[in-house]
Amino acid sequence: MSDEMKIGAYICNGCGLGERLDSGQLETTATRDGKAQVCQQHDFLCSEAGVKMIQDDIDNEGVNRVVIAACSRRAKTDAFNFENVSIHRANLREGVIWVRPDTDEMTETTQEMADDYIRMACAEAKFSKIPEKSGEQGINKNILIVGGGVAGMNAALEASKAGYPCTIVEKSAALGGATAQLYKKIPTKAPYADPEDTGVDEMIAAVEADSNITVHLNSTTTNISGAPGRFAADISAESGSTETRDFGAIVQASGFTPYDANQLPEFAYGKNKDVVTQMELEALAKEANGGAIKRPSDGKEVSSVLFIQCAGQRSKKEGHLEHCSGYCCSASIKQAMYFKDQNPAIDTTVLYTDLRTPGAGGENFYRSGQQKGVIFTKGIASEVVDGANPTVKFKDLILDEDNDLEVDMVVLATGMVPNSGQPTRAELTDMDSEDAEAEKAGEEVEIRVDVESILNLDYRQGKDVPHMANGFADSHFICFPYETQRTGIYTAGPTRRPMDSYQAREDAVGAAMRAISEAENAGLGRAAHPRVGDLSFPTFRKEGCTQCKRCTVECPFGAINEDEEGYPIYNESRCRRCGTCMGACPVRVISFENYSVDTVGQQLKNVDIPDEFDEKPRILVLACENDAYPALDMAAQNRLEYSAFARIIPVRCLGSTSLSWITDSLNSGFDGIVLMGCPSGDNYQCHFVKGSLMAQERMSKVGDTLETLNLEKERVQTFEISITDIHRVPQIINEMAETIEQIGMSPFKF
Amino acid sequence: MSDTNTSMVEKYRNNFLKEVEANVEEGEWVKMCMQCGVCSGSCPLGPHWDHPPQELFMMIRAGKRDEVLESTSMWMCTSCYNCIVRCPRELPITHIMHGLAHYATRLGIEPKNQPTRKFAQLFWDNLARNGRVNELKLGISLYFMNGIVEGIKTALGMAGIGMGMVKTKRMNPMEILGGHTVKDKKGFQAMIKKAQELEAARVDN
Amino acid sequence: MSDIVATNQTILVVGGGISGMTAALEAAEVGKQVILIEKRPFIGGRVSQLYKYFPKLCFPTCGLEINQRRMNANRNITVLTMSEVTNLQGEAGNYTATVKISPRYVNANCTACGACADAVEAEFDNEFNYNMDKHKGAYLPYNMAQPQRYVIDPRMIGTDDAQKARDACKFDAVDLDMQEETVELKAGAVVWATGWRPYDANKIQPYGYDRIDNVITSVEFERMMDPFGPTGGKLVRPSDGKEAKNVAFIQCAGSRDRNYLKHCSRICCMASLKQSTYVSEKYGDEADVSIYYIDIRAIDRFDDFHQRVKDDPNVKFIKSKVANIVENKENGNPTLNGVDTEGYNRYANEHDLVVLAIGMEPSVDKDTFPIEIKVNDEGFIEQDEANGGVFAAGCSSDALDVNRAVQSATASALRAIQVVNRVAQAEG
Amino acid sequence: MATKEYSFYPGCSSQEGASSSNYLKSVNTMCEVLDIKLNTIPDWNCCSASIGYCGGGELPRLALSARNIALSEQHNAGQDIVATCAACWLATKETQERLEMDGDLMAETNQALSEAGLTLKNENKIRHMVEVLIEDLGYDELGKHVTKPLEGIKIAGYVGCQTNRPFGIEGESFENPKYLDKFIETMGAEPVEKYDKKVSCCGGALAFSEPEKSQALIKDIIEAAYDGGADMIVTPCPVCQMNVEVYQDKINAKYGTKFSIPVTYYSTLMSVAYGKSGKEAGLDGQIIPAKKLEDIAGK
Repeated sequence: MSDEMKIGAYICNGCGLGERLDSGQLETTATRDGKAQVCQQHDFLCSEAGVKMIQDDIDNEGVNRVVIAACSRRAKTDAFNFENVSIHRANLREGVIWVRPDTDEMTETTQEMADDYIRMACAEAKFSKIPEKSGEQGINKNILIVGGGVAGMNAALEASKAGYPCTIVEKSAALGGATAQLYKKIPTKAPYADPEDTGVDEMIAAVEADSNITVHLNSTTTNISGAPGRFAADISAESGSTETRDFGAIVQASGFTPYDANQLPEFAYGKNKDVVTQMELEALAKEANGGAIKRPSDGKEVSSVLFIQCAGQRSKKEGHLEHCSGYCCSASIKQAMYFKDQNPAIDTTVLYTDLRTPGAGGENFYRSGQQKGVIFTKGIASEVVDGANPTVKFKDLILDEDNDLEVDMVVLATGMVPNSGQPTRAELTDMDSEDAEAEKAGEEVEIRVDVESILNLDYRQGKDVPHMANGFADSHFICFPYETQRTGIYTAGPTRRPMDSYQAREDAVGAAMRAISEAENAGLGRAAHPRVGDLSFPTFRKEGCTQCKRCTVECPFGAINEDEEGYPIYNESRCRRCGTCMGACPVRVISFENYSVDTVGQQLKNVDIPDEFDEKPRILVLACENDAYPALDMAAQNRLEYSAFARIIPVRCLGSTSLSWITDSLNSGFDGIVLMGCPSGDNYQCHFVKGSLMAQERMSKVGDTLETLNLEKERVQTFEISITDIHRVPQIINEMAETIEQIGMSPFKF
Repeated sequence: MSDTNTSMVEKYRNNFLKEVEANVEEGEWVKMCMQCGVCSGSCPLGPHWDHPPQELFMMIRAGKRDEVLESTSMWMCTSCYNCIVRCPRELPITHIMHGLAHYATRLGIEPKNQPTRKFAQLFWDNLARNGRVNELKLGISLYFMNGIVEGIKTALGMAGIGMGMVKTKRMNPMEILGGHTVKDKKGFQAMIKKAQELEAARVDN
Repeated sequence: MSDIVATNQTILVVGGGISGMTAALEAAEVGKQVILIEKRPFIGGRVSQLYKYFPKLCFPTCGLEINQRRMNANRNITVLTMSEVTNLQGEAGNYTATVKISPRYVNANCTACGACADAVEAEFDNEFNYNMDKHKGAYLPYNMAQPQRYVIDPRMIGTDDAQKARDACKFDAVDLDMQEETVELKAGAVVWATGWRPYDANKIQPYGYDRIDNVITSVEFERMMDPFGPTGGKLVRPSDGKEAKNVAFIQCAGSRDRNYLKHCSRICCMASLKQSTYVSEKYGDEADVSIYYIDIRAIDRFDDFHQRVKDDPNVKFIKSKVANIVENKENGNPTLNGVDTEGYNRYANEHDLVVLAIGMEPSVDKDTFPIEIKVNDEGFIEQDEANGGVFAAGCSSDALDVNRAVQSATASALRAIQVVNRVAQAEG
Repeated sequence: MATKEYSFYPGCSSQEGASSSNYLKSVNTMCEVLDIKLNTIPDWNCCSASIGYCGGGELPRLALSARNIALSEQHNAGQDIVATCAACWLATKETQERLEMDGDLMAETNQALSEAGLTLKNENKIRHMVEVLIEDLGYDELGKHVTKPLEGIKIAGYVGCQTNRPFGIEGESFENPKYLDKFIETMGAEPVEKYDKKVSCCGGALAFSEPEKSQALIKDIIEAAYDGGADMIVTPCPVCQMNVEVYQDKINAKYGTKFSIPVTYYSTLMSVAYGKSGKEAGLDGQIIPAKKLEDIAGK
């Protein structure tokens, strides 16, 4: 791309812009203040003719910075979509005429708004470069899969079918994981009436037969460094040998550990041999292999069995699991059928509080269980009394009475504990531990926790993927269930969410898809979700860097490592391009080619600040482009008005807000500043997980700045905005305008 | 306690559900109930049930044999079929109620003084005799089912209605002398007898 | 439309809801050519009609904004709205789809300035709000509708209003002569993501949805919370606009019932738990919510949310399938009759408003699939070799919540990619 | 239309001098007008209604209806069996279904039948008179014969239980069937809108054994009719007709109400609308006279 910058400004007169605004004036502003070398008007800029006019200038006039003075950057993107140039939108429609009344006395302020947006767009253009891929990594189609259970195996098989070579690293001596320990599995096909073969042997055979799949048994990943497109994993065998392999992306299918039933003494587990867990019953069923199931204590053929659902689950009790493992109801029905199918005379009772068999298959399977004579009792077990035969004491919730039942065997439906590795440093700081204290103090601490790491990531922020509630590997959970906080690493199966064998298989297919996608895109230097395709990436001016580590600590994605001197290493393909590091940097050395302290800083500096006595305050609004900015657009769509004194600048994430923007704007005479980010906290809505949270923390310190300038603290306010706050956003701006009216104009106008 | 009853207790020990499945009309449906309670809520005589259908089903599963069979509940059934059409599991609840009542009767442990039980028995005897119901005889025997004194009271109480019916020719006093029957009484009764034998046979083995 | 390029390396995605969008994006973002067919005038599907998601209580349009931006930025995706697949033939690696495209009467010139809507008088039932209100004859389906382009309601064609709409447009975007067209598209693989529809509440006769004003469905309740919805975001009851503070939720309305839908629709329990928070959101401590249920199916991590709602003193849980609803003719209150089966307690409870947690049924009727495909009794597509290169995504495969639908869609994208990659290899 | 023939099962209560003999009367009149020929099943027996269960077990009860069906097959070969009494229809139809689904039951039943020298093929349709009117003739046909439209009469269509559940009339809902209202309209009268006791139970056979309980139900049924502004109630079921009509005095005595609302059969209604005399319409069978109908019939 030629370094010689040429700005072309194109002013649209459609959608009422022509009627409401003095386009001649706008043109002057663009060329005089905005330094646009080329400037043209059009009555219908997004039309074929309008677009062609621009394309011609790009082709013939060498325009490479295109300023579109028309509608919002969210509108007409299909039309204003030019290659090899940077595009900058001055939002005159949603940003100006749609939010201002069409009256004569308002024309002046409305025009001022429009002029400013043109200056701002030109300023942004002036300070942006056209991003190009760095070539830090090429395409590496190899997928690393950690865990050789059905999820891991299926991820490998499906990725391989699409032409991507896979390497499975399995800790144990054999493939198959938990499913291999099952006698049968919950049915997966209509009519969902009987247990099905697990099919695990066929799967293992398929994996072994697939030349595209390499399997490492008795092995773990002892170190994973690098980034998507160039991961380097040390695969170490028990024997001691270690080999290092390169991968494009990673699927983590490390499964679960059955809940330790020894924590349930009330159910006589460990005391009475005939009280077993579901997993242990699977072993007995396998042994019986269709014959009569014999109980552990005396090998007597079981003639009556009771299943206690939610054993140690759905409970806040110390040592219990708070979550529901989801699959246990169906698993108990399946296991009751082990008995019924062999001998219908065997009494099988399932003691439950809510029978959870959702979906089409689930309800059919429940009915099938009843059909086969499994008895379902809504009740809560309080105790299992030890004895020749265990006796279950329970409250029957339907008959509303205490009851007990002596049976040959009791099965505890205990839940799943995810194998999700070690907590991250960030998680540690939320915990009360020595490490936490040290971590807060910013010391170098080796994380000492009794959990073994699974991935052993060589990441500044920790060795494993961050966790969500109940220790499951993090994900956005609803819209983007596979997105973890570690780019290029996707979790599948029970490590992500409790699920049965079949769901885990299916889950793995999606994870494989994401891994493939990331391997491909990283190779092309493209960002992953949510800024898919963005080629820009952060760089820093080493001479300016003070090695303060704020960026490495605050990056929501653990993208940044440190070299031995403590300088940041960015690992571009781990980066999601949110700019939180840029906002974190106290010395402003971090920038993206098309998004930097200047691209925004120069915009606000180019806002025309009227003299104090003109009584025309200026309000700077920094709005998250993902939620707040769309909300502002939609307010405009509905013609909700807000103050003509507001100047809105979209930011990638409020987390990218540099304190310098605040101080600069205050110094240059802005009267108020409104920051709009996404809701934070457990139910955070920030697409960059904690960008908005970081911003809030930083802004809490702005108070000092204001004091030194002795300005009122009301002049800077931060708000959590959802995309649906369409009525609220104009209100917030107007309230700031009123506040300024009360406390008066800023004295800093020169 | 009748012999059948003792032998049944013997035969099924504590497994009342199996007993019901084997011996009660539509009894094999009991296990399909998911305790939603829509039947209990749908019954027009609901408030008068000690144990509504869904609870009876749970009690059967819980082996509460005597409580169920001696209960007056199923005798509250008016055969309105609300429960059947609303049951999400399509249990023929009305028939199961009838079946339980009948089974209790056969075992001789039904609530002896339950009025509907008496009426139902009278009704059956009445039709079984002649093949057709003789409303007058049925009515009269009904009034006197609780003994002479009660009977006269009831009869007097109902007299008004009786007269109305007679006036409108919807009740014929002469029927007391015989009234409607089927012609082939012999064949009819033989048929009933056979049916009863066959059914008894089912239970006994 | 003849300019649509489709080969047997193209992936055809049928349905533009969250599942279809996800599948399309996943495939397109690894460089595959995708054609997305959507029946409605906009993409986004059912989630665009939801107020909040469980369990985070965040807003569906938030994720939708990202997905729509991804779609707009991606040149590998062609979106055909107001289109339906009427026929599909062939086998994996070589399908031909017949697609019927209904006229929108608005072309690409549209700038969404809204002049046409201002010009017309005519109003029509608003499908987006389940016909609880009306939209203009020229309309944008909802604030974030993509493509951001107005629609002329076909019912307005031939009227003066239609002319007014055309005359009002400065950009010749309104084209009243637009005709329905049918195109044939090649495809190597098909992702079937036609989603679900709410079960017809009229069929649940004991609950009198067709007879009692203040008995509504959960999807309608969802629309009431939208500030731009039929009630302007007010939680009021249809009969008299009275604030609905005492609200009953009836679970399994149409689900788990041999008279209606045999299956469990999975989402309804969580939906009602979520909607119970709406009542608190509006009326705080005056909220008085009753949830009538058979089993609360808040599986896996959702159970945390269930516990949280359970801890709310203003929410009661009654284990009971409500027997029937009758209207109190004096005050319009629906009275629920039934038995709480936990210890046999008979009730006749009056509420301001009753919300039927309506079941989820597949949008496409069992026997009307345009191609031979394995469908179960419930009408959901089973995973089966016999389906060849057609892969179900989201709620066409089972009753799923959003995150499971997205998971399923992501998987289906990979399966489709496997097919077109095989084709590519074969063709060298 | 050509004459329609059916094998007719009148049932005990329709017999001469029995509680719904007036029903039979009006049915015969109605059928005459509509050119429907009813061939009574010779020597039919009681169906045991739904109250025979105490003495009679499953099989004996099935045998009862089986005998009627067998006799019909023998004497009215090929004809649909039509009943006017809800209980008769229900018991017979149920029997037919159960025997159709359960081969063993069928075998046992035939064993029992053979004692009466009968065998059952179980191939005929079992129908309610109302079905015949709606499905075989249709509302238009029913309307054609109206000579004296029942103008100015508001009528509560009380469907009751067993004509409606579990089988009901094709296309009608269990909770809110509309056919009676349509009959009423077709006859030129006005149906009560939203009559929400339409399908409530009157206590059926329990009217005898549990009078207090059933009369409480009947009270609600009548009250709702009055609330709807009804001049009279019309029903397709003899048990409903009897229960709702004859206990009004007792209910008045107990609850201090002033009920006196006539309860007639749809067939009575139609016979009058078809211009027949009160006697032919069975109006003389009313314990609470249906004045408005009598007036029209008298004109």
